[in-house]
Amino acid sequence: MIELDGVWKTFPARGSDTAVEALRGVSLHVPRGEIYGVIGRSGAGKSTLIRTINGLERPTGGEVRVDGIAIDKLDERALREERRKIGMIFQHFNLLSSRSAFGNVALPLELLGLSRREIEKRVTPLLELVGLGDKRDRHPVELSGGQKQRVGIARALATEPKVLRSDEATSALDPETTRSILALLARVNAELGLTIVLITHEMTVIKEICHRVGVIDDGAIIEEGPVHQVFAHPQTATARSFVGSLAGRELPASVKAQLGAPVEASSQTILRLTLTGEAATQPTVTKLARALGIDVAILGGQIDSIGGHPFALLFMGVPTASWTSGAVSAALASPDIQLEMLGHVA
Amino acid sequence: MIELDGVWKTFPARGSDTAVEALRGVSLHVPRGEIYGVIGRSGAGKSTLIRTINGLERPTGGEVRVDGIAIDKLDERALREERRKIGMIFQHFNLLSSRSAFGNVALPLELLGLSRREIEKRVTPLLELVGLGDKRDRHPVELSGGQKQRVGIARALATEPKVLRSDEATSALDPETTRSILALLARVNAELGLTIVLITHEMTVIKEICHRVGVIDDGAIIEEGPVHQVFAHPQTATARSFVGSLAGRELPASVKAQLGAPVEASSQTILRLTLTGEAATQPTVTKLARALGIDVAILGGQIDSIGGHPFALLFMGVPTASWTSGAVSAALASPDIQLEMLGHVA
Amino acid sequence: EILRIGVTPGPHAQIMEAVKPVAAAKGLDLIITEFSDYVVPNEALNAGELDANSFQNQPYLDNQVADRGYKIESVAPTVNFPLGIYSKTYKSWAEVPDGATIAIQNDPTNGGRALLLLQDRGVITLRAGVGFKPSPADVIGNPKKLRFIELDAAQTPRSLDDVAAAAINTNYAVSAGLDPTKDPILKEEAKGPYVNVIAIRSADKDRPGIKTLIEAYHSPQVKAFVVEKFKGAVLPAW
Amino acid sequence: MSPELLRLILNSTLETLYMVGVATLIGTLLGLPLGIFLATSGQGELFAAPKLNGVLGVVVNATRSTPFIILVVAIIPFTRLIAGTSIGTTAAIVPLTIAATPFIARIVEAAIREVDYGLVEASLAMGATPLQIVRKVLIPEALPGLVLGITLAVVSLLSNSAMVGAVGGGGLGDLGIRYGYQRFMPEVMLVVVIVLIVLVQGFQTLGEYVARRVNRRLRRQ
Amino acid sequence: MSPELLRLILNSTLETLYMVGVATLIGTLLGLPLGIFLATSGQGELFAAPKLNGVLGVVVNATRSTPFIILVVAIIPFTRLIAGTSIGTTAAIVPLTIAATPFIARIVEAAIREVDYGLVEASLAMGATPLQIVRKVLIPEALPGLVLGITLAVVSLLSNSAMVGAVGGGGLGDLGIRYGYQRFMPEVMLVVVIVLIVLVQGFQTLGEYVARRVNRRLRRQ
Ligand SMILES: Nc1ncnc2c1ncn2[C@@H]1O[C@H](COP(=O)(O)OP(=O)(O)OP(=O)(O)O)[C@@H](O)[C@H]1O
Ligand SMILES: Nc1ncnc2c1ncn2[C@@H]1O[C@H](COP(=O)(O)OP(=O)(O)OP(=O)(O)O)[C@@H](O)[C@H]1O
Ligand SMILES: [Mg+2]
Ligand SMILES: [Mg+2]
Repeated sequence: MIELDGVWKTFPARGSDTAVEALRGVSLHVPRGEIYGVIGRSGAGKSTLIRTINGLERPTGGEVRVDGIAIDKLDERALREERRKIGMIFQHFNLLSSRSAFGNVALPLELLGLSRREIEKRVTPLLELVGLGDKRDRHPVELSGGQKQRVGIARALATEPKVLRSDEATSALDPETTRSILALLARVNAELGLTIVLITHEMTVIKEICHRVGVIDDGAIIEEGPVHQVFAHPQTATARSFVGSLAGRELPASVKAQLGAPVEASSQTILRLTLTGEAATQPTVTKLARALGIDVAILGGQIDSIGGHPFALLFMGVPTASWTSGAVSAALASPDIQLEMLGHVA
Repeated sequence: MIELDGVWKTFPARGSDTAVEALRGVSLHVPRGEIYGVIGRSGAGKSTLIRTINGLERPTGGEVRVDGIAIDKLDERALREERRKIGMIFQHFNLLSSRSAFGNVALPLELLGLSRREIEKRVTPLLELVGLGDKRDRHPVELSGGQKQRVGIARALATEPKVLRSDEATSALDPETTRSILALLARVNAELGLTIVLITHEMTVIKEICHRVGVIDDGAIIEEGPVHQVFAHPQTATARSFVGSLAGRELPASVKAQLGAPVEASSQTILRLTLTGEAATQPTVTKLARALGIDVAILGGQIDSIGGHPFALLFMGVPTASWTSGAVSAALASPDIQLEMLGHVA
Repeated sequence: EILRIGVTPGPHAQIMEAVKPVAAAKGLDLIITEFSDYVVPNEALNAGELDANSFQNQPYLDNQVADRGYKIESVAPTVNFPLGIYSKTYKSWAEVPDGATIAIQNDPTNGGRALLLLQDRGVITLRAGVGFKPSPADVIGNPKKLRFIELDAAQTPRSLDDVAAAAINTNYAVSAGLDPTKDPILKEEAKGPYVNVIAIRSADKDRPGIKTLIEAYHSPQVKAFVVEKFKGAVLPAW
Repeated sequence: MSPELLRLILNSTLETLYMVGVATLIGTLLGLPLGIFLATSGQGELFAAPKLNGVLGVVVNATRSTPFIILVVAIIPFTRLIAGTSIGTTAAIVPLTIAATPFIARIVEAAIREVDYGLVEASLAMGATPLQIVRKVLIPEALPGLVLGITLAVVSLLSNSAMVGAVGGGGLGDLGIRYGYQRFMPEVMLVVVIVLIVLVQGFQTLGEYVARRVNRRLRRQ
Repeated sequence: MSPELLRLILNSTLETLYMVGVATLIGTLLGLPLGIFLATSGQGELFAAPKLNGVLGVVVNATRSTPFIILVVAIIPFTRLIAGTSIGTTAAIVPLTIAATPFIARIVEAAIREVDYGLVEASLAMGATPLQIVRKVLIPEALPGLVLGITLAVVSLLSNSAMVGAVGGGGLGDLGIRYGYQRFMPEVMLVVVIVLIVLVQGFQTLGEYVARRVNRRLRRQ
């Protein structure tokens, strides 16, 4: 559905600052009906990337195709037709201050020439859906940050586009509202086959609704794959840092500080255990404890289901003897289990 | 340091929409040197609350005192003096489009009448600190969302205020940048005794740096307490929902769907275990498994340290027999352990 | 000696420019300022910002002095612009139908002159005692039911296509390509009361420079210039 | 003051309102699209037509730079074509309008340029046609500025309309000049100036009120 | 065209530039603070002084509504006080400036009102004094609008300066009227108009260029 091939974008130098290569040959293929997440550091080029998709940001190199059509080869009229099929939720909302919440959501429908009644029929339930039923006549200046963002979301969905681009659409929303918005997007995706490219900083968003995720760094996609795979085995530092942002994804600082104690009879060995597939849902740890007759302290971790795939990450402490003897490694030998020794604590 | 007593704020009705009581008698006391987090749903009144602190939003009722001084009793000049001690990071950045990143951070210093050289000396390291050393001459329109936000952060810190108000200061930042910004805030808090009131939607932010947290709902503070306490035992639905947003805080959907199976010999009983204090770092689960000779499947959970307090939340499945016999409850009897039976799966 | 002279654009300015070299030969320098307004030159003269002006006729000067209490007076006659009524549509005044529109000047002196001319010819009657600057509001008898429209003096010749007849000062008539000797369907007497004058502050009456100015103005060179330049549209009144 | 004079003043007021009203109306009808086009047809902009933009810019500048009385004379044939005559109140509307149009266009241009480009971009992203963007985004968003700008233009017209005396346009300003000033009737001048001030004050207050009403960018507490 | 006429035109051009230059300069120096005050002194605004705001509004309106020639005569004593004389090019600057000031003030007011109130609020939160807000926030942020507005004013002044002929002010417009209009010399009229158009075009181009240069809100690609 969306194909970017070797897209470059350079912003010229200014003052004492050098030119910015916001995109350096980005290639990206998002099939129809996929929800593709884009993560990356602030300033990595995410917004620039998503803006190139409808030709509003003219790439300085490379090609952008949507539904097989090269966007930059279209004439004005055809380009407009294409754009009407591509919704966008903007990072900075871009709401008309002159229109109420209702009026803002109605705008794209007016552009399509729908009648008042049809517009009313579409906008009202959408406002309800994003929880703004009681704000329909309020103007943006009277709305809170999250309320503005939801108006932007409703607006992007109003025309039932085929492709939705979302630039941090839930950054100003609380977790509950975020969840309901994501559920809404997932439903539209499932029911109407909407293709979604979404930028986010929140790994929970990726976890909850994306099929694939791309990691962009300094203008290039440095990692890409199914969500559960990137979560389980992040390859790059950036991906690791994002994944690590999830609660329980890192060894508690208090334990970390004690690592490096000498190996003694009384010391504990700290292990990181990554469990995927069956292993994640099996009583792996207690089996180990019972098999070896040892106590296993779980020091940190996260057991979760990511993109429908069970996944567990555990930091555990085992008696050093059971580790040095190789018993632990032997008991946990399985393709679904990854084991890493982090150090010892007294 | 900051005291709000019964603060009300009502916005008048408009069109078909009724009047909005954004704040309904909010009382809040933040002692000097505390980092106080405010969470709440979109539109709950968080921004309105934080805006009343320097008298820019005039409350329709109640009193606001900062450092013992009633803000609304001050004359212009004294109010200005007070405001200079209260920094603010705005939800919508509010950067001057006419000034570069450097110029924006320099602004509050110019207002204080500092010399060019002093300004240069303060702004340059601040820009480095927020990772914008290479963007000093760029204007806001040339910056990404997160870069703008960081300019706003640097600007708020430039004058070394005594109180910092932050309205979703990291919403547009990736986890890594967020962490470095939070570390910066924590350092300023520790070194200079900066009092911080921060609004956020990200529980990881609360977890990482706040001392206390207040939950605001529909214009009222409905829950308040030390972070670890609210995390461990959220009292209200809103707090639970926020806390639940953390990865691993909820029973995986796949398991949830199977709950409600009949009690059979082969079935498993699903339990939620909340461990605080010592219990959280002890090998509680394996001890249980070994003591009862059962396998315990860990289905979900999060083991973490919150505000320096160890904390674990686990969803586990035990053989139904061991539950109905009361053996599990007995083995886990401890003031640090809370046990809740969620249901059975086949 | 230097004299500062105020004039209005057009013939007054052009003649004064011709006076300038003559005066210079007599050791008098003239600084000429053009005003496109009829009030300011007197105001400036009275205030001492000018030493003389040459743009108005005697009745207008008298009226200004009466109205505004200026201490100024006339010292010499200059030229006369006989005023005529012209038409593109009609060959004689008799042909002008009832209810016709007549354009007259919108400054009080010239407009007044046009009305007085019409009164002289028995076309209209003006309110008794209006003096020299009646306005259309002062017309009390108007058997032909003429409609008067007031335009800028330089605009009346340009309106000939839009009106039955227009009152035009001779200088504008010549500029607009009309022949003031043949074309008018009504014409003022050559020696009317509307002779223009040089005005000065009463206190300066005996200033030698003023005498020199008058001498220069009344010199044969200037007369020749006027006759040749304006071809009868402007008549020397000395 | 005589009842005659009073009638004269009333009459002149009506003439002024008539001239300024019609000139504002037509001037806005012409100046609004012209100004919008000037604001949006530069290099790389919405209606990108830099050449036509340049030409129209020169035409607007030419009209604005010509002194009013010269403009009046220059367009006499055109005035006659439109109004049937080149003199009188109705005819005066033609040059007044022609002088007002480029002025309004420039004011409109400035107001339209203030609209946040992010909104234009968002509309383009929705597949809006340029005309739709003008109607649904640029004009509504610039409305407070447009209203203030047109108020500015009305007031300017009001005082400039004094110059139409040259072609027999009449109106308050001309009355003030001819009777009050040239015929030295200070009481007429005073009344005229007072009426003018009241009119201007009225327009200005109305304009500011409307501008405030249509301004949705202000927080109202 | 005779060399004399050429000299006359050159001279008049210089006079015009002199008058318009000085009037713009002083008009801006006075109109800028006046306009800023008008924009910020309403009920509940930055300098909140609604009464003074009302009074100044009326003064501005009064000045704007008075026909130029009446204004010129009304302030003759003041002109004399300032310029030492009430006639000539230098003296003409006084009424020109007085007519330009309220116009510039209104334009400045409109431009300042366009500044996002969030920025004012942020500055207040930093403890900025109202004057600091004006200097460091309102003026820089409104700069593109201010530059375009002052360009508008310069061009208006340029064509209005034709009216200073009443006090012997001279200049291009007056030259056009005196020779072209009153002496029926169309070629002078033409040359004058061409020179005026060139001047206006120059100012306009310069103004637009500067406005674009100081506009930091546009994405530059
Ligand atoms: N100027 C205003 N006029 C009318 N209502 C307003 C105004 N400002 C805020 N509100 C309303 O007050 C309520 C609280 O707004 P506030 O901005 O404090 O919410 P918030 O908690 O910051 O939400 P968010 O997380 O979405 O930013 C909202 O319902 C909002 O619509
Ligand atoms: N108009 C512009 N002129 C110059 N540089 C620009 C411009 N727009 C973006 N950039 C630069 O390009 C880079 C990528 O910007 P982009 O907005 O795509 O980042 P992002 O990944 O969306 O970041 P964020 O998460 O902070 O929104 C940044 O370094 C930014 O400063
Ligand atoms: Mg971005
Ligand atoms: Mg908010």
